Amino acid sequence: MHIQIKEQGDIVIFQIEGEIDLYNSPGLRQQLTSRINKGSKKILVDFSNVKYIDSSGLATLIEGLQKMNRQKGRMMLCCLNQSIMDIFEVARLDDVFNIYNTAEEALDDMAK
Amino acid sequence: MHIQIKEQGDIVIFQIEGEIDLYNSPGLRQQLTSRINKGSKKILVDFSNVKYIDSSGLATLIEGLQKMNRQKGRMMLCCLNQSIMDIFEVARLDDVFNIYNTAEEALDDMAK
Amino acid sequence: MTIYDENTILMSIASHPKYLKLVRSVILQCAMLMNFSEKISKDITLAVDEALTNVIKHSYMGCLNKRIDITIYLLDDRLELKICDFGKKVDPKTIKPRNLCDVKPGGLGVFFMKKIMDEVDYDISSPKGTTLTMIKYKEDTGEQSN
Amino acid sequence: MTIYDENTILMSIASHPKYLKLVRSVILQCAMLMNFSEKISKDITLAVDEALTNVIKHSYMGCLNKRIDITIYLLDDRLELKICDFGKKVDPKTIKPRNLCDVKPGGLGVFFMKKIMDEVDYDISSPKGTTLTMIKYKEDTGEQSN
Ligand SMILES: Nc1ncnc2c1ncn2[C@@H]1O[C@H](COP(=O)(O)OP(=O)(O)O)[C@@H](O)[C@H]1O
Ligand SMILES: Nc1ncnc2c1ncn2[C@@H]1O[C@H](COP(=O)(O)OP(=O)(O)O)[C@@H](O)[C@H]1O
Repeated sequence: MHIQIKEQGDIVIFQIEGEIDLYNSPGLRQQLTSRINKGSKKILVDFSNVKYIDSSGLATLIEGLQKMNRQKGRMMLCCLNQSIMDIFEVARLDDVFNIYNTAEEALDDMAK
Repeated sequence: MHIQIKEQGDIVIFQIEGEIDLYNSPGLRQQLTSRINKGSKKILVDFSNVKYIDSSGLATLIEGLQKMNRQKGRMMLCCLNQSIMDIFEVARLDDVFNIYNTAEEALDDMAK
Repeated sequence: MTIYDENTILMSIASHPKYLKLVRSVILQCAMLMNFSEKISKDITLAVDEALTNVIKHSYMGCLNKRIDITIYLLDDRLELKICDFGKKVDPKTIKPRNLCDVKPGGLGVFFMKKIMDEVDYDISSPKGTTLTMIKYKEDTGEQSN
Repeated sequence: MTIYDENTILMSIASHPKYLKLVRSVILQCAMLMNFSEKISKDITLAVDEALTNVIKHSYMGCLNKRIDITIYLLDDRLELKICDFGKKVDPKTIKPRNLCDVKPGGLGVFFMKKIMDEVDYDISSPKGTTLTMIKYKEDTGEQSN
């Protein structure tokens, strides 16, 4: 897994590449937490190049979401491929997260 | 590995998909032999979708080439990716086979 | 030349998360070899990943240099997987998924395993640790996996 | 909780060519985990494929249900692979690649193994079969592999 972080206005975009599992979810957690603690109020996690996620990756995202909610920020996800979307749906996380088909839609909505 | 066989005029085109190893080279051998025995004089093996080949695959191709040579036919290869080309070069088979970059070039040349 | 069961694969790895990806690729290919659909093959791979993750986290409490034995049986009617650890044992009854409505980090691994596989069985009768057996049948009605 | 070497992977498969692809994906990932380049990782994968192919063809003469043990050591300075079979033994001196100029089907497997790996050693001292050890060092001068 490799994370590239971009800023667009006040939105922090996490572009993740590869597979998110117990091996690398601690790295994702650390980078998310660091951005949240710095006070970021808008985070978009771009899944375009994420091929796999397991429950440790989901736990990391849920933790991030809950931290963001607590400080009245917003965390969004976009570009989940079908097999990853299936996993979110089965775990009923598709209602918990704001999930967008494209980065543009997410950015438009966050800019409001 | 999956083989699709097409005919274009008197040229028989083998479009191979996947990996050629000891598991499936016998299947390739059988199909090549069958076409050669039917009297095909021009065979093009298209590697566009071949991701891997080992020595059992190479042995199968050499056997096919030698059979074709014996009956004054021509066997050509095209569209080898770099890592497969490396294997041919290391084994000095790049001079043994007629290798073309594209199917068009091979077909043009065979049509002559 | 001892006979060896053509349908059995043994694998031993250390309890290091860096090996998860490698095991996933083995499981995915076993499932595909058995002609499970790509979707079901990916699901089975997730179930095994979750089982190994739990062994690392809960049986070995994060130690990286403990042994995990994985046995894969590619049978006519089912893919059967045994995952053996030699770590802390718990009463299998306490191994439960969380309630999906109670959203919090964690608690989804066992949920996925049970959702995906037809059988998930923990055996702590060995003096040394836990053996988890998971089975996915070939003729799946689709009921358990959807 | 027996200690298990974090850098060792054990794998046992039957001598069936259908498992070659699966072993290749394990080897490729081990090499990538060790930060070998993609090119060298693919080469190592080919060397292991050739070694297994030879065990199936020559030690087990095509029998599909014989045992092959593969041990992978992911060491600081090298990737070390041991491939054990329990089949027919031959004098290692007779295991030789063909002359490249003498083009014919076959005879390239050992050539690739020796070209790619830094060490290729057959041990027939065990009463039961042959153990092949292959080593690829991390700091490769590139001389052996190009
Ligand atoms: N291999 C195991 N050994 C001991 N306890 C386990 C094991 N697997 C799961 N458990 C227990 O079951 C619970 C649920 O597991 P799981 O759904 O994977 O969630 P998580 O691991 O995120 O807590 C764990 O919190 C743990 O208490
Ligand atoms: N594992 C093995 N056991 C016994 N003999 C072997 C083994 N590997 C290779 N050999 C011998 O070495 C020769 C060269 O092997 P190789 O280069 O792979 O070519 P091929 O297998 O195509 O003949 C073989 O023909 C065989 O006689």
